[in-house]
Amino acid sequence: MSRIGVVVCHCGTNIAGVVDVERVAAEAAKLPNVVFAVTNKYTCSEPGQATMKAAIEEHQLDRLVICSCSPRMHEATFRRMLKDTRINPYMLEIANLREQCAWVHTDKEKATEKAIDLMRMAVAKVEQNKPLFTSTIPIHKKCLIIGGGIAGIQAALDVADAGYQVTIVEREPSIGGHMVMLDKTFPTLDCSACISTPKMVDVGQHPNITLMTSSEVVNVGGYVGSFEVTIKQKARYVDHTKCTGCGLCETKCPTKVPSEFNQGYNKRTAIYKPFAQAVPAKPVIDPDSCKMLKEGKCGVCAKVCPLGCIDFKDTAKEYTETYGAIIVATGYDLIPWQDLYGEYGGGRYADVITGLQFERLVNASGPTEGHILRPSDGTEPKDVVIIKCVGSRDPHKGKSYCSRACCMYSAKHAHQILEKLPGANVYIFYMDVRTPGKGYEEFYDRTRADGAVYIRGRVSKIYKENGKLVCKGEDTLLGKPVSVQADMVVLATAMVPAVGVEKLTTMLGIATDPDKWVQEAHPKLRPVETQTGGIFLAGTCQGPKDIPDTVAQASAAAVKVCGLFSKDEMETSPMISGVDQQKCCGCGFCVNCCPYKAISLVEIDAREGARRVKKTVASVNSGLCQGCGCCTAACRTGAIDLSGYTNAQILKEVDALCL
Amino acid sequence: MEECLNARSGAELANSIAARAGVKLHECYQCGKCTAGCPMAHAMDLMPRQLVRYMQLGRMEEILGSKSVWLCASCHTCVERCPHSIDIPSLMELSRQAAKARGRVGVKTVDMFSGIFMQNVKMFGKSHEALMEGVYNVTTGRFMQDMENVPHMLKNKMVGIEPHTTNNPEEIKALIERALEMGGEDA
Amino acid sequence: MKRCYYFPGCSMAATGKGYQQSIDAVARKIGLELVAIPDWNCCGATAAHTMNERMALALPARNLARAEQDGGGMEIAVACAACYSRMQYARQAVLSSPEKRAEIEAIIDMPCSGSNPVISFLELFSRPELMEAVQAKLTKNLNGLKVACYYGCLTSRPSAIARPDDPENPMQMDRIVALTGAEPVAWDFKTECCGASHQVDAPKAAQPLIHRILTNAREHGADCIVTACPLCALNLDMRQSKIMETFGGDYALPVYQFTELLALCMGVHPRDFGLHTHFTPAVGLMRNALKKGGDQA
Amino acid sequence: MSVKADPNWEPKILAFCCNWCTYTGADLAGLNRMKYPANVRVVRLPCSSRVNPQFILRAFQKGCDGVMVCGCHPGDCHYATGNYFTRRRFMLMKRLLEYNGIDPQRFQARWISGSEAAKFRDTVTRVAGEIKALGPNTRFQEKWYEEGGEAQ
Amino acid sequence: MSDIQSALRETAKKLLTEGTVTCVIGWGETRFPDKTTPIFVKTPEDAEKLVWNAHCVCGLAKYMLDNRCPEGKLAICVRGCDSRAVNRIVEDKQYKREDLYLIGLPCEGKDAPICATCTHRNPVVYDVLLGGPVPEIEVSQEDRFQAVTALEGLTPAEQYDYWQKQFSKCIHCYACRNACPACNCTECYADQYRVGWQGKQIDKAENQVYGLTRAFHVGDRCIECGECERVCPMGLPIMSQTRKILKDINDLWGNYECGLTDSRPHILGEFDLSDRDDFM
Repeated sequence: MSRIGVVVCHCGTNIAGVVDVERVAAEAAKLPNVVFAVTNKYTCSEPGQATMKAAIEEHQLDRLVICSCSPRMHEATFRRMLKDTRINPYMLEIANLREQCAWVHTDKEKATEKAIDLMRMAVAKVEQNKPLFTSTIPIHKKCLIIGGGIAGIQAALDVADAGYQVTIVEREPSIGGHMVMLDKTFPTLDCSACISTPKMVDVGQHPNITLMTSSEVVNVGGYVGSFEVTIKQKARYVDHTKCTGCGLCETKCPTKVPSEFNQGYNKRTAIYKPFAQAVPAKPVIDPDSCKMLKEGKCGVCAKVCPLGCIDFKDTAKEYTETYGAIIVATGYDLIPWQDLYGEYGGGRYADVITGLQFERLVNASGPTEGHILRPSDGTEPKDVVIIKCVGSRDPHKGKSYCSRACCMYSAKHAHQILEKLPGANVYIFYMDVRTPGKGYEEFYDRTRADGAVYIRGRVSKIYKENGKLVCKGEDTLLGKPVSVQADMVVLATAMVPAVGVEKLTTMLGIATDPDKWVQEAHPKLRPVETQTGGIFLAGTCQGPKDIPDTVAQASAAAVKVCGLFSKDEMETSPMISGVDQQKCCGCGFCVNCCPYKAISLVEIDAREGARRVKKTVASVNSGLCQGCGCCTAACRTGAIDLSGYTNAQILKEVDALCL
Repeated sequence: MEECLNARSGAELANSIAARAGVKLHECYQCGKCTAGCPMAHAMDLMPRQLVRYMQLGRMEEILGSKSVWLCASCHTCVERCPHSIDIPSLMELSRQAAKARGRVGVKTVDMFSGIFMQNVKMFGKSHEALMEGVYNVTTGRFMQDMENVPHMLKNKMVGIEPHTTNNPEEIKALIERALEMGGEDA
Repeated sequence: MKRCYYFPGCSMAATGKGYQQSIDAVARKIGLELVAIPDWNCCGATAAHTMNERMALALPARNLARAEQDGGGMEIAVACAACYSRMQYARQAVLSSPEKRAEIEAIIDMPCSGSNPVISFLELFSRPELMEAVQAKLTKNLNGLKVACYYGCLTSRPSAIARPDDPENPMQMDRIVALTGAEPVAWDFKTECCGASHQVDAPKAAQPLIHRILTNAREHGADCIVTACPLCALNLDMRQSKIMETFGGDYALPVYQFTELLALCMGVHPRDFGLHTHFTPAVGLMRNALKKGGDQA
Repeated sequence: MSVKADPNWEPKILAFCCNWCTYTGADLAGLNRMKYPANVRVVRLPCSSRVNPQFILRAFQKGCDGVMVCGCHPGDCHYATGNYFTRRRFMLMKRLLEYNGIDPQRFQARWISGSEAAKFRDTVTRVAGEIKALGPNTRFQEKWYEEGGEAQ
Repeated sequence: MSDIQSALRETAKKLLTEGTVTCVIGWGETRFPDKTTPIFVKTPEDAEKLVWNAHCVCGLAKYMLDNRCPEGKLAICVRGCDSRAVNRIVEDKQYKREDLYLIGLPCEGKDAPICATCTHRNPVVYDVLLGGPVPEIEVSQEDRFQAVTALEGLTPAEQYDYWQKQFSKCIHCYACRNACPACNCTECYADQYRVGWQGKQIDKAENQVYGLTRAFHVGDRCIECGECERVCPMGLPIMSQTRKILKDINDLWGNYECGLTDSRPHILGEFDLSDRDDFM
């Protein structure tokens, strides 16, 4: 037999002014198992709480119904109050007599009837309540950052500066990402490498940061506070503990292959650092091109290395470690436009290049030392066409979204061409110019003042005639088909999620949108969190954005991590799903609809008559479950149920309304 | 006088044409890739992009009176490259039929040739290139068009005097008449 | 070895005569049996669809129905790009919904289920078994002859209907022609429109299209054009000299059908498929190329 | 309809509301002192996807005159995807109920966000009006034999 | 048919002799010449008891769930409907396909009304097929949902009247549940009185709640075998409820038939961002 107490709050006149609270209390007293029913002027006040505590003791109550304001207001207050009484804090139900009754109705009779119904529903529900206990999970104060671009770098520095351990996993041999490839950044035109390389050095030297380059995450388990992560570091064939980065090996290596960093415009050696300011500033051997590793002969690097760092027998290593939080900062790649845009030559013309390739051509440390030269013949282009939205805003061939940064970097490219090549002409084909950012519109103005010709229209075809690349478009403002003869064409290609990000998101159990960008928990209010607790995101893995936005997001993610790490352990809500394994038939329908991938099918030992058998049933990971209850409605047997909102509780509530 | 955009008298026709072509007019953001790739745009008075624009605004008058709908070569370059796969050839075709139904013919020779072609098929069940060209030249009064090639063709027996036919040309004639009887879907 | 229905199209009896002869010759050589659809009719290209949608679907659908009646259940290969497109449209319309099918059947007054797939000659010849058969029969070589393969609109677009291997840069014909040792050039106007449908009724507007195509082929070093359609060929060939005059081009590019090149390299005498009847002189280039290439090993 | 042939009859309407959007919206309506008929009783749930379609049947059986399911707008679900499942479930359930003779107005689903207090008020007011016009629900109710069967 | 019957007995005998399976579920004779009954053949000798004739109407797949934790392989004779039932149960993870040996029997229709609208007379899955495939009959969607369409056309009052009359007949015998291959929970909600889903009493309201709940539980997974109606002693048009759900799914998300494979995503276990809101 339960012993229920009901307290009906006047809330001054807020409730009592409309609802006959005494009648509600009197009705409550008539209900079975209700052993105590009173009204109270201000239940939430100190004296109000004291009265309740006394009554709980006096009447040996084991559950409590408070008819007051919205539970969203004081549920937490009353649960805290119950903490030091004989009643479990979850043996409490609140009937909302203020926001959803007294404040919205004027007819006192009807409002009182409704209040009685609400009270009865709460009493019916509380009767089904069971004591629940919060548990705590420890927080391992170590943060994993996946991706070593500017987002990962910024987040790592912020978290490490706050005093927590950080590991950066980067699949390339150096951190730096795309930003370090860029020449200048809009709209201020400061040198990209000059502002990003110092940060890279900071990362390399920070006592709290462990750098894992040439590495990838291969497995993730666990949940917020303690993710078990396995990281695989590819064989580098160079012992970085001994190597001083003298670079002698690179000068002697006989094998030359196109440099990825320079977009294939010049060569690197088989033992190489991707670029001069690489961090770590130590080379690795590319096994796909090294003669020694492929054919078993050469070994020049090993011979010249003064410290004997070269180890051709090096193998991949796996490390498993526990992290309390993860920041995903995997960045972007450019859409493979060659496969999609046959009308732009499909990659047949060397002088039709992407914006990123242009960045290397205009970069003083690039293959042309900053001289803008045509890749085909090394001459200076006179007429340059820039085509925007190649792959963006094109659901037919590419992506439907806007890639956000292109308008600005195209303006920057135009400016750079006009500055570096006097007498050159730049034509920019655009649909809309989008410049929402500080100083962006001004920069666009300046580019037009520099002489860039903006043509509103999309280019339909690029073909070669008389040695020129003819770009056929429409000037939609004139309403006429037009063509521009170009020496070089720069395509502002769409950003797409980094190659292989799907594998990672599946491993992490985080959602992606249809374009495979990582899905944030809420587009406005939780922009750097994912649906999974403890996993945050930063930068372009979430969607196209420019450097300022990326850095801001990275710092925001870092703050989230620091907030999590500021406590030693985390309390988890007990109002989560649980499985009655006796009832569960293992159909797995709940597994499909869980947004947190918190449910899995497991095999348990069971008895079937006299036999011991294996049985497959659902199991809820309490670290991942957020308590939405979607699974419960998918379960036909009612085997999976949500604590605090059980089937029985809700059905009793429904019944109570109608009696 | 500036154009007043409140009048959208052609909206109904435009929407019905768009619906039949399976086009969502609102999707077009006027990038002009259609015009840019259109082989006939240089001869058109209304760019393919503008056709969609006028339809968006519910103004069919300009379209029905245009040459463009008659000049479309149905090469489908526009729709193939359109970011939203807007089926402009169908819009062109249906607009042309709507124009024809209202007695408006932007390019008379095009209309004539189509008529002669179908007359030809109706008569023989198969088309007959030389005969068609001949009748066309007589009808339009352009007696010499393409005539320089005739001797070559005759010499090499690339044109016969006897038109080839199907077994029963009447059958094809009946077929065409049945199709025409059912009428266009547009009233 | 392989049998399929064959829809020649109206041009084949007239201006496309040479194409037809070369097809026959190649088919004989490689043992491909082309069964002409009994009592076929004009597919209505290129005028019908501009006038009336139902008529445009019914005309080719009748051919589909005829093939079905014949009962061979084989694919229908179409040699002309325009006919191919219309037949493909008709088939997809018949398959699209029972209502559409009923409507078409009512017009053509015979059942039509669209059961026989429609394929273009390019698709047919680029199948591995046909490629092998062709390869086996080639005796001569066009070593290094630079050819520009011209596909035109209708074998490439709309891609949902025409189902090309790539709508902007198709390669089927390039691969077939490469068997002869000729060297297909990478050029820009493979699928650009030649304006065939308006060459008669709006020649002023349509002629520049031919000029551009031929100019680009020359720009990319082609010695000749290769097509897979009687209409495309006629257009580029017949009107070439006049257009060259009007626009001041300096190309003189013979136009061949891809089957003509195959026939030639299989040792068929050029007179048997009327190589001498082309408008732009076409025999000389081939003679020189064959001399240079010689017999295939 | 003997039992409920009361001129002062007021319909009882049960609304299942998700905690994060509609319940918040309903609270906001209170904070703004908006007024709406007193017919609706809200059952607070974490998410609209917690609503088992069987609850609806139970509510009708036990005497509710109308039932509503309210949640966040698609895309705004606190739990990311819950309401998409809600949508599918009740798209089917609503059709099944109507097929079995439940008037469409008696079961309604709505997306109402935490800021849409006015929408909550308007929806509740309209639904209450509609159901009042329909009269008491006798369909699916238990104890029909005691009441002498259907009154119609 | 007798050829197939002897082939069936041969196959069963062989399977049992070689120990491939421990039991063969098939049809056997009864006292009545026009009725057969499911039999469980466990010895090679008993294989002779198997029959294959026009009276093999009873669905067999559900019997495999009598023992959900098998110790050996089980053979089942499957017609088109049975094979879909097997897929249903395998898809619902209640039995492993590798624990089953399916003896496929193309079926030209049995002595049951449902067979007239059967669209899968050949088994969709089997390990061995006895006899050649039989031609499938075409059943239009209109015919498939004819009963549903007729009821949809009624007014709410008429619909309710129709259904309440039907449900008044229900005696809560749960035969429909027990025969249905989609009703494969280990413990049915309807037996869980304490939770409060529904009461025990046989009255119209409880019957309606049971009928609709069952329809909703199986409707999106129904394989349209018609067992529910066949076994109902009171003659309730149960399929008119489940087919209503199938029809709606068909209308909303395109062609939908269950049990054709054992790995189709569950329609209520997935969603599409562009699902319709218009019911709201």
